[in-house]
Amino acid sequence: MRIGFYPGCSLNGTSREYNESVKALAKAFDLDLAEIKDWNCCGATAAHSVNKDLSLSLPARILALAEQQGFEEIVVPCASCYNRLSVVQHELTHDEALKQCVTDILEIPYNGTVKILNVVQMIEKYMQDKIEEKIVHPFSHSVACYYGCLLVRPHNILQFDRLEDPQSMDTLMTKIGATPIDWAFKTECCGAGLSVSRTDLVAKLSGNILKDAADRNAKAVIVACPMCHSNLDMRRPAINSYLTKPVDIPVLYITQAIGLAIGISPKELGIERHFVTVNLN
Amino acid sequence: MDNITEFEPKIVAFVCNWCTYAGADLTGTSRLKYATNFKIIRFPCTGRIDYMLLLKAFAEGADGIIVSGCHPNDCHYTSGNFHARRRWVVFRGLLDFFGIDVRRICFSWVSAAEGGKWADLVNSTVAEIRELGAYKEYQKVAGYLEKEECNE
Amino acid sequence: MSKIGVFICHCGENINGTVDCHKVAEEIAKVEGVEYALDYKYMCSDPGQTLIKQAIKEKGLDGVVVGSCSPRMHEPTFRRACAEAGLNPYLCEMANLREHCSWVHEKGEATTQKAIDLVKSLVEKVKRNKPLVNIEVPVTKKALVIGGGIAGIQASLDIANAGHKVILIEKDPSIGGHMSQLSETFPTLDCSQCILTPRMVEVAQHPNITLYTYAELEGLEGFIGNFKASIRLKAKSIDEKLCTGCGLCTTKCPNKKIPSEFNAGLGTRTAIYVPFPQAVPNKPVIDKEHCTYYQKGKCRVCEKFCPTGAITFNQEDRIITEEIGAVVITTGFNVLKTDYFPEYGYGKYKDVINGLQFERLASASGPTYGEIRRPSDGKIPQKIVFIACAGSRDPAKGIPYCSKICCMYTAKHAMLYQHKVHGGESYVFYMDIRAAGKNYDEFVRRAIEEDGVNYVRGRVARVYEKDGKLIVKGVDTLLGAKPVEIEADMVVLATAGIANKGAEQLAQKLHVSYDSYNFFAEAHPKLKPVETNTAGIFLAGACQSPKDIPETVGMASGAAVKVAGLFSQDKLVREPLIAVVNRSAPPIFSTCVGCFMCQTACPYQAIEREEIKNRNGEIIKTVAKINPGLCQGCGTCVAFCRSKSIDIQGYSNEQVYAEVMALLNN
Amino acid sequence: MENSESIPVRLLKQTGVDVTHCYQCGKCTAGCVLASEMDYPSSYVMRLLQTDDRENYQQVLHSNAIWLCLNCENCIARCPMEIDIPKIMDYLRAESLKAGYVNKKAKPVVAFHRAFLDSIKYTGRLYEVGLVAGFKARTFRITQDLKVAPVMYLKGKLNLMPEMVKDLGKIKSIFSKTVNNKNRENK
Repeated sequence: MRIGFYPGCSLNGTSREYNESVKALAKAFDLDLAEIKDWNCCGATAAHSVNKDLSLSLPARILALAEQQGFEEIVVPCASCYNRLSVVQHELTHDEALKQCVTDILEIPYNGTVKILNVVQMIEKYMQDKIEEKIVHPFSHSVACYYGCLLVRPHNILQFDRLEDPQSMDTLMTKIGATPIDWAFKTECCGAGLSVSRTDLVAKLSGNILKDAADRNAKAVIVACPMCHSNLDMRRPAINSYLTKPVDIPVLYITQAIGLAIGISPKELGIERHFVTVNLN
Repeated sequence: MDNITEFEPKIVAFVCNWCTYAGADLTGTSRLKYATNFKIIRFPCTGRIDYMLLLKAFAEGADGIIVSGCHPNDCHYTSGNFHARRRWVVFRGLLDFFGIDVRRICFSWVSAAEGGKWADLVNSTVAEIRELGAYKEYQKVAGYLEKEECNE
Repeated sequence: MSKIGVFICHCGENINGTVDCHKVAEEIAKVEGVEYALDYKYMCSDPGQTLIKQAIKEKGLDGVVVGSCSPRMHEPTFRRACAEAGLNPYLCEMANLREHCSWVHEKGEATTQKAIDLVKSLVEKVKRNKPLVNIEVPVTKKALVIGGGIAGIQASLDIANAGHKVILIEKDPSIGGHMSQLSETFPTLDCSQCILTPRMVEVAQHPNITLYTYAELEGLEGFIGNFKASIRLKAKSIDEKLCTGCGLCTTKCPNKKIPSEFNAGLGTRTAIYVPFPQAVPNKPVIDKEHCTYYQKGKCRVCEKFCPTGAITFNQEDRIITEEIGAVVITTGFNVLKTDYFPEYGYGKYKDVINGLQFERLASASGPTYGEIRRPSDGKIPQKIVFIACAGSRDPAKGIPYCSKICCMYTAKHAMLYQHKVHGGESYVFYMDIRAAGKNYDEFVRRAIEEDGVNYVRGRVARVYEKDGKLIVKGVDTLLGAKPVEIEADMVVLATAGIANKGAEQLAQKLHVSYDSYNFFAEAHPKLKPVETNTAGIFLAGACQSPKDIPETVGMASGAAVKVAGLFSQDKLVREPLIAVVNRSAPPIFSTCVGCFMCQTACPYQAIEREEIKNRNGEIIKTVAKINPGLCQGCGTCVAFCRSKSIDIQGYSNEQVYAEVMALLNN
Repeated sequence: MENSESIPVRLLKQTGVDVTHCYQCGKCTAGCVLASEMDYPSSYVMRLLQTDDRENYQQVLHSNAIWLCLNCENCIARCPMEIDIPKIMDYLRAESLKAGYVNKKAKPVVAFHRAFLDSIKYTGRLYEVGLVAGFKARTFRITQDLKVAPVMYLKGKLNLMPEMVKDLGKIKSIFSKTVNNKNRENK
């Protein structure tokens, strides 16, 4: 079936390997992902840090476009975009006045009928029961599943997994032969939007996360969010200068981990785009 | 009746024995003053107050009515006041149909400790009813009641 | 043609000061049906009452109206006076000329006129009053106490010592309840079991108390003084007459790995077991869910070893019924388990325990014989963190109320820890310290000042395990919200007190109301704390809301006194101001059409269905019938009745309509 | 702030969040990853807002904390009173900008947000090179990330040319109706 695909900005830039791996996975499970035409940025943290209406309008336009282009369901791999879109959809459904004023701004009809899936939900819905049979190289490593903030919170809106110590990614990892570790930083923030403006803080927060994962000898950190990835991966030099004892633990997207397990080539999954080289096994 | 002297409305209060009646007693013991054209009838509970009584009162020439009992959850009989409140909500709707101005009936909660509140309530009601003037249409209601009675 | 006597009281100057009492009397004398009217300085005084009595006798009055103070003040006085003069007391009414007239108005014509109107309207009412006789209901002088915790024990003993029979039922195999699980008690630190077990024994031996353990209430019907309770005696699978309580079976039972309820899951027990050494009765029961024989059909080891052959596998549950006059509910409370707290690890960390579990660790009869040891590895924790308000005052978790006892027992726990683990470090994260009670605050101060417990004002956001330590992330809000991180060996959650499981169902069986947290509701928050809104059913202890031992015991004794008071009469006498469904000659029998709207309105389940049969026993119609024992006379049913078939004595439609009309037509 | 209504009431009307619900348990601060970096941690901010004191309110608008808040929502996830602190933070940031109270330490953060939004405004999508350039221009941090950028380019993570949304007019109009709209109060 044809499902809408909203890559979001980072998946076309800094995190294109995420984009590639999602598409590769979709292909392998013959899932037809069609990019939403003429999509715009969701505004991310910047928008709602500065202006409420803007932070509502930008995501609303994306959802409106999706409706226009006849999608019932859209996949949003970027946790931040997923969060923004879901929150906006929720707010507009629960506030008619707000909905009206936003549609006025958009000048295109918005009903808020599109179902929004994050990557984990996509895998759970369309792939998980087929994963086992496809496995060629079991991903037999101990992994730390890092959910970050935006995938699970706010819980009352997203209703995804449980709030503390979520399990969905761990379950998927066990399916591909990995052993997820029980650790403490599953949902602690990595520093997100401060990546550029306050690299020092990001180094600290991401550092604590990686340290705990390493201390519990995880061989890889599994993520489902480009921001988490770029902070944990790209910011590694800064992180290691913050940490007394540097860590070289690679950070993979859940789509990459599964991709590798079912035999998609590292190239196709954009593994080599990582800053921290991935040499597992 | 000459129009120099102010119109003195007749007002009846239907109150429950446990909260408002006692509250009105407290008004007395604290010597707070209110208008004389105002009389209290005692009931075990506001739940007992059949709204036909209110219509009867209007029929008998009352210009205004107060119904008051225990605050929600304080009812001596646990839920009588809730029944009264629900009945009131239904009854309001009918008042228009009877040609009675809703403002002529004041529905309130006054506890045994609220002597002051009772005095204020009475005075404000008296003032309000003075504004509204005498209730003339009661013959209609009386007529309606007669019919009601023979239906029974 | 009625003969009403009207008596206007001056109340000194209280009434006469603003009302012309003499004029009132004069005016009233003119009213049709008024035989006699006079005014007098003090009607309530002996001479005053004598005036009334004489008038009744000499003039042969058939109704009396006293115009004086509020009926809430002297109605009983004047009604008694009438009765003494041979007039039915319910033919006497009072007009409130003081609180509702003389005191609230200035002196003048209008005030006097109002007084006249008030008296008139009551004259009209009295003309329609009917002589009424007080209601008498018999009393079965035997009480049912539900729940054998300290509340139930205290209530049972007090009632029994007052010379009345008591049936005490307890759902568990032994009485004792939560108190038997406690180590020491605040604020005195005396050993809980030492003060409780003698009481337990007393209960077992008291000639007036029948104790049924492993028993639950099936149902209750009837009304105050006349209840019928059916009680389920769960099969214990042993013959208590033969069993000597030697305990051999419990040592031989192969199934030893069952988590012990008494030790709050920290210890284990066997399938045939006595909950704890001092249990009353000290005889085992077989827990069918865990017994290998009941589950798999073979084993019978206990039977093999029992020297008296007391094991009886074929035993069935029995249902008995008891006639009782009053009920005391003492079913107690429960505490949240640690798995209720996601942020503290969903209960997956062995060393994060709740307060009750800490009690067991600190108790000499506990799994560690009173030594504070970590459940995970048995090590003695060098650093321990207590988290107050775990669940309490937390609307997000659905528990907005304060559990009341946590502040005190947490202080006690920290103190006990400091006493038992020398050089140990203890932290208490709290929001407020609520230590209202005799020697309570002193107790908390002692924990802080003498035992060096570190109190930190702030809540803990999360607890996680790292390298065998529990990392506690808290905050000190008194230092400008400074984050605090503690590497603890053990964490104790003062988890919220909640209603006991099954409380809701029990309340419905008993027809008593309960709040949104399933705690039983008292009849009045201030003046009727141990009564329920169902006459004859009383409350005590934590089943009404979490409370400590002294409060519980006090409440239990209070409830016991209520029961004893009830049992002190052979018959219950109540004012007859209750509802009645009219009855008339065949073929109508009653104007009641049997819609039973009244039943939905009645807060007391006082309205029953009565089938009217003809000679051949065929049902002609079903009509409502008021149970005079249950009806409290609120009259809600009267207003509800569509066919005006219910009326309430003392406030009948006829009476109040007359009152209204008289009041308005002057 | 000309109207007489109290600060808590205004916050309630503007954001739907009632700061008076906060009973200062501090659980939000205890769980906040950046609390130790903030001049006023979240629970402290809540207290300052509760006081309905203009000075305290301005202190908050001046604070660094509101710009450090990552909106990771740890706080609301655990708040016993379910107070939406992130929402309040969003509002405070907007107010701080409007009033020109932005804390000096927070300038880079604001600069980043601005650069970010500009990038969207002119291309409809985030153009990272443009973003970083814009950010550096605003903060004069010319040398920052000099090491990272080339590697990113090599790893094919940087587009030298921005992607464009075709219907740019629409994006521009959205901006003109929101951020650049002076007469619209944030609701």
